[in-house]
Amino acid sequence: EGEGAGGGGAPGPGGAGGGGVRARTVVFDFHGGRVQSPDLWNPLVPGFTVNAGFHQALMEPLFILDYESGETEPWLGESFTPDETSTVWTLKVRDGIQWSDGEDYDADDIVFTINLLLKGGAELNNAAAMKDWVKSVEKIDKTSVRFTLNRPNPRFQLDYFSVKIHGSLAIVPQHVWEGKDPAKFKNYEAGKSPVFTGPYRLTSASPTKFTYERRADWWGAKTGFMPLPKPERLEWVVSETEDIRVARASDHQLDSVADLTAGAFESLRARNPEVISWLPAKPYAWPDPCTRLFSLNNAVAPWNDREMRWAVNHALDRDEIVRIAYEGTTTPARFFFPDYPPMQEYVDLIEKAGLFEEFPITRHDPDEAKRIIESKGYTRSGEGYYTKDGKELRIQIDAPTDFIEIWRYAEVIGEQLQRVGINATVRKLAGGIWGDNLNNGRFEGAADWSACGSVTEPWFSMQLFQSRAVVPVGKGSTSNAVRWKNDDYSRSVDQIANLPLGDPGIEKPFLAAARVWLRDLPFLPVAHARKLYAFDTTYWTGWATQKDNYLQPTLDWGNAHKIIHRLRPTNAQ
Amino acid sequence: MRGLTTGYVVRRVGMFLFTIWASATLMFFIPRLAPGDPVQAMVTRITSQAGYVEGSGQLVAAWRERFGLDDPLLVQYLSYLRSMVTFDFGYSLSQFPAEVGTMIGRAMPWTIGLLAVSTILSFLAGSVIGALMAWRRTPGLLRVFLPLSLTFTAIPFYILGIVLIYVFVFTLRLFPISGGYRSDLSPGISLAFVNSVVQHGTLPALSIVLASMGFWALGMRGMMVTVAGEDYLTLARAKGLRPLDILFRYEIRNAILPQVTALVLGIGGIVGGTVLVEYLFGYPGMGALLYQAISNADYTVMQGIVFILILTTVTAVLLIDLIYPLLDPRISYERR
Amino acid sequence: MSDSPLLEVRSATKVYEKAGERTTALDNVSLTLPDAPATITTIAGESGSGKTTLSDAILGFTTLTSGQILHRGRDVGSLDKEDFLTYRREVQAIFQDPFGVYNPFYRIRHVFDLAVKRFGLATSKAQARELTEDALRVVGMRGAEVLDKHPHQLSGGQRQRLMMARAYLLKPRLIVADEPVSMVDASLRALILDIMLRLRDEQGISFLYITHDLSTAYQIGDEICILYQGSIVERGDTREVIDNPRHEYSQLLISSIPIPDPDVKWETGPLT
Amino acid sequence: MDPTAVTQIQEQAQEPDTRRPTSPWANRKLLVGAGMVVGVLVLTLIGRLFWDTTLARAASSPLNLPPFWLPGGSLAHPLGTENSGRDLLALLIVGGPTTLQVGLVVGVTSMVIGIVLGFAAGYRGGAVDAVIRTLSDTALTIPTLAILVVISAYVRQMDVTTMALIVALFAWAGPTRLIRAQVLSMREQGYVRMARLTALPTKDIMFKEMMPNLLPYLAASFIGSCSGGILAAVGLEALGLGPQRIPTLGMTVSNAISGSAILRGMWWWWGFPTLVLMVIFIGLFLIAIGLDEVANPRLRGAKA
Amino acid sequence: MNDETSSEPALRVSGLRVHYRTSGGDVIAVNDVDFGLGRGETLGLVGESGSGKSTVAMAILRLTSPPGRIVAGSVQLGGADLLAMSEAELRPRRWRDIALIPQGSMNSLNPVLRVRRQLADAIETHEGRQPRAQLRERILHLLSLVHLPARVYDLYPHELSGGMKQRVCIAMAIALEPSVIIADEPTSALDVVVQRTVAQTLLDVKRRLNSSMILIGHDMALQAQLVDRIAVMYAGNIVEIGTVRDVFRDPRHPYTRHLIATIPSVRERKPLVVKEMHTPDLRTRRPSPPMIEVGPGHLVANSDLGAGQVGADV
Ligand SMILES: Nc1ncnc2c1ncn2[C@@H]1O[C@H](COP(=O)(O)OP(=O)(O)OP(=O)(O)O)[C@@H](O)[C@H]1O
Ligand SMILES: Nc1ncnc2c1ncn2[C@@H]1O[C@H](COP(=O)(O)OP(=O)(O)OP(=O)(O)O)[C@@H](O)[C@H]1O
Ligand SMILES: [Mg+2]
Ligand SMILES: [Mg+2]
Ligand code: NI
Repeated sequence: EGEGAGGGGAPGPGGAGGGGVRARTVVFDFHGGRVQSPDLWNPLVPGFTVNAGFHQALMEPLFILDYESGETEPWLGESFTPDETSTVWTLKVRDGIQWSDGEDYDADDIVFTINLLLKGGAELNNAAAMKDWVKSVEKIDKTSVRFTLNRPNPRFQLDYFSVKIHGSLAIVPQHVWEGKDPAKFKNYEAGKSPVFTGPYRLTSASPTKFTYERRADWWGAKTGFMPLPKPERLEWVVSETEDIRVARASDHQLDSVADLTAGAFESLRARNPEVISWLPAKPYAWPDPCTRLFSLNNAVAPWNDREMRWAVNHALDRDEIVRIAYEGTTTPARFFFPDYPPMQEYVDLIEKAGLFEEFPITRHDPDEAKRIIESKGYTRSGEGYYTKDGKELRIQIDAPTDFIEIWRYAEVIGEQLQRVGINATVRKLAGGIWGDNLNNGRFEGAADWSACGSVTEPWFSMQLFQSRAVVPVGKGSTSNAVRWKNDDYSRSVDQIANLPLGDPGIEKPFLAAARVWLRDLPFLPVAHARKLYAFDTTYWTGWATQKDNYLQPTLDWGNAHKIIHRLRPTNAQ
Repeated sequence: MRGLTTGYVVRRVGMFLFTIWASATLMFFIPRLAPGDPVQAMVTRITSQAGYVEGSGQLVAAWRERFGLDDPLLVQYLSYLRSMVTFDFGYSLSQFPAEVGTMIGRAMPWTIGLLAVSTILSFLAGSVIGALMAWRRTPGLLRVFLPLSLTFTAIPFYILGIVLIYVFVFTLRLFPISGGYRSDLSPGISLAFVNSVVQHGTLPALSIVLASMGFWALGMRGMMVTVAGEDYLTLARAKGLRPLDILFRYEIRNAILPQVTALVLGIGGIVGGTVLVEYLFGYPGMGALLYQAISNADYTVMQGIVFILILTTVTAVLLIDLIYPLLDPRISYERR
Repeated sequence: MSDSPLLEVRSATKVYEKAGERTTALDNVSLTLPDAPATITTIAGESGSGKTTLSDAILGFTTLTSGQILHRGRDVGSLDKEDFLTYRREVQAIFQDPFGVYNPFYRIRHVFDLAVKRFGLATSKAQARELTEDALRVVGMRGAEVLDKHPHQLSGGQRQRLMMARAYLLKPRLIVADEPVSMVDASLRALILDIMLRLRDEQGISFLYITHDLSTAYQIGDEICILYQGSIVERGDTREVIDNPRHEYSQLLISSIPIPDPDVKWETGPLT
Repeated sequence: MDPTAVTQIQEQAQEPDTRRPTSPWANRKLLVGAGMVVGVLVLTLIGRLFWDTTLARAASSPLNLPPFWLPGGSLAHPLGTENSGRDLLALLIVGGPTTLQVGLVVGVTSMVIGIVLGFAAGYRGGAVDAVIRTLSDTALTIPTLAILVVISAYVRQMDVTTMALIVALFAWAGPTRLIRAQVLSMREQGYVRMARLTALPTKDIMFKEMMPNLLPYLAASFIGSCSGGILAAVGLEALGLGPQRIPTLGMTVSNAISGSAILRGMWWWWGFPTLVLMVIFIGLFLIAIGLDEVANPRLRGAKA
Repeated sequence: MNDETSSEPALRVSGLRVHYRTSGGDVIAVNDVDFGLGRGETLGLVGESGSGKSTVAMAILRLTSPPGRIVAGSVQLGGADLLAMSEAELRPRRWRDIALIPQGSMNSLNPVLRVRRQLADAIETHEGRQPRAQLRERILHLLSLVHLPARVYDLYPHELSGGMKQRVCIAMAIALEPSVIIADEPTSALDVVVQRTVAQTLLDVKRRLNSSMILIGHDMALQAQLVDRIAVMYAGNIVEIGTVRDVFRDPRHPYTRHLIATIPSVRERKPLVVKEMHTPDLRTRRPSPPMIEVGPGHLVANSDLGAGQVGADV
């Protein structure tokens, strides 16, 4: 049931503890908008919506990365070990795993899937990455697979098989997919659940709601890997607006709410005191991996001048941005790494090396900003805008219109730049156009999060800004949209690439790269991202919180399996 | 048909086809003028969830090729025309391999059901209110009350919708919050299902009706005032006709003609105009689908929906032109 | 100007076609109205015989199915701007229905002001006023009383008189008067008919007097054409025709004229 | 007989009418309506003199303050502030006129186009009609939203007028069709013939003779276009496609919605702008109704 | 219908005053008018245009609409005062007891309803639903009574000529066989042939129904043919009333005399008798002139007071 006004035999809203379907169901908020193709269950095509239950209930990952500890936990996989050069990786999966139709899940399926990606076109998810890294894949025995890479990659397991942010590479059953065109296969038959290994099966799918029922014959329970999860039924419900989400959650119609603003969360908690979040007090939220940035197009004058970029940086008041755009629910960022303990170590390295003193990135100093601008030949009369050769100093900041958080901080940046005499305007664009402009370099400034990727090690985010990713304005590239070229930086990052994770040798090239980056400041980290998840404890407890931090609380990611297995009915305690 | 000459009908139908072609062509080129690219948009969407998509450059290239987006525009245009003529809208670009036809088919009944019904309701309610505002015999109490009902129109209906949600859903808990029907029921002609559709539809319908009623009422009032002085009304009164008969068959019947045109013209606007209602109430209709398609630069879905819109609007306009002489026998399409 | 007649109707035919049904409103009607001397030509006929259609055609409000209307030898359908203005200036009208001809938005004054302005009759405001007052005086009205009224405040007869005044004001060469007296009382009718006579004699204005009231035609008409089912069935000097009708329909028409004597009733002859 | 021998049946002392007829424009509804709209305009314009309008910018004030009479409120921000630190009073002062401006630009532009094309199509007929009808039909079918998304990608900075013009670009088709239909049934009216008889130029016939009689209808349409334009603009703003730095009432309202103002009990955030919008709308409605009475002499003097 | 003493007139109008509100003050369009209409009688109501004839007609039916209003007076019909009863009481009596053929019937038909529907409306409102065939029969009969072809049944008003519309109105008026018919210039748009037919039909029907009729017009010749008594209105007053013979033979009021003198004739062409007249300003309040009886049932207004002096005919 759901929002039906007490109808349909199911207990009405607020019928806490009354047993019935509601008490055995966990209802998740799905906030990605309506799913217009609920009959598409092909995880290999990019248009497929994975987080409406697919990778939380149907498909299980091989490993799950715990952001709190930095450890990777085995799930379907038992181990994934590299050789000493990180070029040959051996995957071992558990014994006794079965697909939901009873067939065995084994090395053949994995080899089949990887080969599908290797041999098919680049249009499949992860196909490009596999083609790039994997030379060959072969079955060793029923539960072991050997990956031979083209070149060393110490992050092979982390990046593709461990739910590093959001999801991971999906292994598909060979007996179902054999002979199908992987780009066109829908993998859906009305009335039947798509075949995967998870403890739930799909029972209904509509653009606004997905329902899954627990499977008694889940392999994990049979093999003793884990008992069946307690929830008998899972639902993902689309709520179009934050108000609706809060309304539903106030009414105990949602057990988990994703991505709330602080104000909404506070009013939700006022209505429904059973609601908890990661932190009991402000900022409530869990740090999200994608640091918020203010990108300046390094290919466009005057922002191609590093001093001008620094001038802009001095005009920024990050504390004010946090206070206003985030209403105090996050912290300013001084580097583009997310706020996780493993990454914090790297930022501390920069600190210790005195680089933040040399390049005082967090210093809000409007006068310095003006001084730099004036030193570039700009003049300003009174409170007007700076001009040079009759041309106004202006910048247009693009922000995606459907992403409130982003345009809110863009607006504050706009005001701050206005204050120092830069005519900054904020333009909200439809997501597709915004992204396209960014990729093609058709922008002056943009509010974005394109340094995303590193969560336990520095290389991934840093390599995004290597010179080799730079393409001319008008050509598309999803990395280094700011079009920053610096060969010293690129060289240092390449040195990190091949070192095993956690290798002490990383420190030197890392600091070298960080120094160059800070000096050039191709884009400005603004604030750390936060994801505010709210959980209703009326029916279920066991949610991930900082106090019980067995995992990050990201229920829309593929790591949700672990949380779902942790949930307990409230009244059963 | 009365008042119609064959020549007129032939010309009118020719215009009908021409308009469809012109609109369809515009809708082919307009989205392609924007910098957005459907595949890029798709990648952007994934990036906003996953942070980063590796190898997205190749991904984009591969899909562009698959969709023929790299073909010369003319080739794309011709295949577009072909697909429109055969009503085969192809695959969604953003959710490949979902078919556009299926997506539209899923959304259409809701749009027709909710939006068309409430548009017609608001037309009727507004027209009656407008008529009563202008009618001499309207009781004094109503006279005071009627203009008040128009103040709803003065509230942007997003606010109206939210206030409705707030009052009826949060506070009074009379209606379900969102969606088109209770999802534990499967669509069909069962009592429970119909009941839940009605329950879910009431608030969105109410907000549309309240918000747009005033415009109809104003237009109607204006026409009623114009009609009010006509001699035939005096004769009707002399005939001792019942006041309501006069109101409906003589006054409203004459005053409503231009309103009907407005209604028909409005039908085309229904989908585009109510994106926000659907959004606000989580209603699974075409407006929301269109909005998603636009922001995802999903050309095929956009084209599919717009083509349907074009067809409905142009057909409605054609029909009104052909039927108008029946409604208003004075109109004749004879060449002057 | 050429010596071609002021107005010539050349085998005018008008067929209304509707839902497959054809109504021949005018059937090959020809008519010539010379520039001088000014005459009053009566078109009489039963209701629906095409009188208004003929007047519409002459005024250029309807296009003929075939035939031509010539103003000074030129087809009125294809006049250049200047000639068109002359044509409008020279051929004016008084309509059958005095109710619709006033724009309800404006005061009565509008009708006169427009005419004065459009045809450049006056050079000053005062002169315009004077002209208007003059015209009103002819129909027994005063500007102060009517000019600032709205049309709906006037009776039918008042409106008709005003139309007459407007026509007088313009002093055209020809006035097509479609039932100008059907809505006025007897005394006004005399007044209006008298105005017509005066306009003819003093101003040399010709009239195409469309009526079904033969007694008035008898009083003022010079020539008469009897229309019957779209064609002219009889024409000639008014008095001759009325005194001695030849065509069967003319006879019926004339025998139906009411006799203004309560003691001499209509003979209850066999009527349709 | 001497026609000049005039006999007057009665010669009453005929004073020229000294009682000046009360002007039809002195219509109560019209005045009240105009008063409301002008009131908003004047108040907000005067407000500029006394209130710092830069407070309408983000980050200029403390966040989320209630109006001064509520606990936590302050006279420094008498109507409270919203969640980006904008002062509500300043927002109203800046937003009121810009909102009116949107309405007027949309109303005037779409009506002017609608009237010109509608009259041309209805009165001229034939090929002109066919062309105009095809144009307007085409314009009717294109979803405004699609075009706006495209345009917004090209306009460097959307200002209020640009946005209004864009809205108007798609708002003319409706009025055109409606006016055309009216003209079609009006062109055989007696006074139109009279005007033709007076050799009035076609444009005078259309605009001086026919149009005044359509005034009630046009007024309603115009007001509809104005308020429709404001609503459309609010809708665009809700979708983030409006001007950014210049606050309008619509932008404030849509910010309130995206900022969960209702949930958070921050009624002043959406309440005040809505109130001003309502005053504007009701004012516009009253003007429309009043115009009816002005245009329709039959209604004059009849009690309200 | 009620059976009262035959001396009781079918309709009695007394003290009727109707004003129109205008921006320049009230127009007194009907100034204290009295007259009676005998059973079976035809009363002609003639007068200058603008003298208030139509206003009287409308007031009798209580159809005066703003800015006009009935200020005083009563209209006795069948023992009840039409002006005093409630709207609900009045409605069923309209058309059944008293019908109207309006002036300007050009615009009196609803443009969007077919002729048949408009006739049926009148019938069914008062007599309830009727079987289709019977109704059709009846309507066709009514149309034939006024010499309209059967095809008119299915036509819309704009497809009729002026005369046809007027006849449709007449057919409508006689549909319920009312006791009183008020005909406001019923034949002014008709050619003489049809006029005669229609007029005679009207009289015929009237006679058959034994109804009474007020025939408003300005065609004195037609009046002479049709009416029993005649009332002459001038500037809102009835200035002379009497049998048609008396009034024609011995017109007393200067205006009446003028009216009769100006009747055009087809027997001889005589000079038009023209008088330029100025109606008094109807906005000024004026006493209604006392009536003097100059013969049996022949009343004339004291011209010194009311209409003023009429000079000698020219
Ligand atoms: N617009 C039209 N469509 C179809 N038929 C028409 C139209 N106008 C006139 N007619 C027909 O043409 C014929 C002549 O009409 P017209 O108005 O010229 O008659 P008329 O002589 O002026 O009659 P009346 O004396 O009643 O005014 C009539 O039969 C009429 O029904
Ligand atoms: N709505 C109105 N407002 C002001 N005055 C009006 C109105 N209607 C009629 N009148 C005036 O009332 C007087 C009587 O008008 P009424 O229509 O009764 O005249 P009538 O005798 O029927 O004339 P006709 O023979 O021309 O039809 C006229 O002077 C007229 O100007
Ligand atoms: Mg005629
Ligand atoms: Mg009258
Ligand atoms: Ni539901």
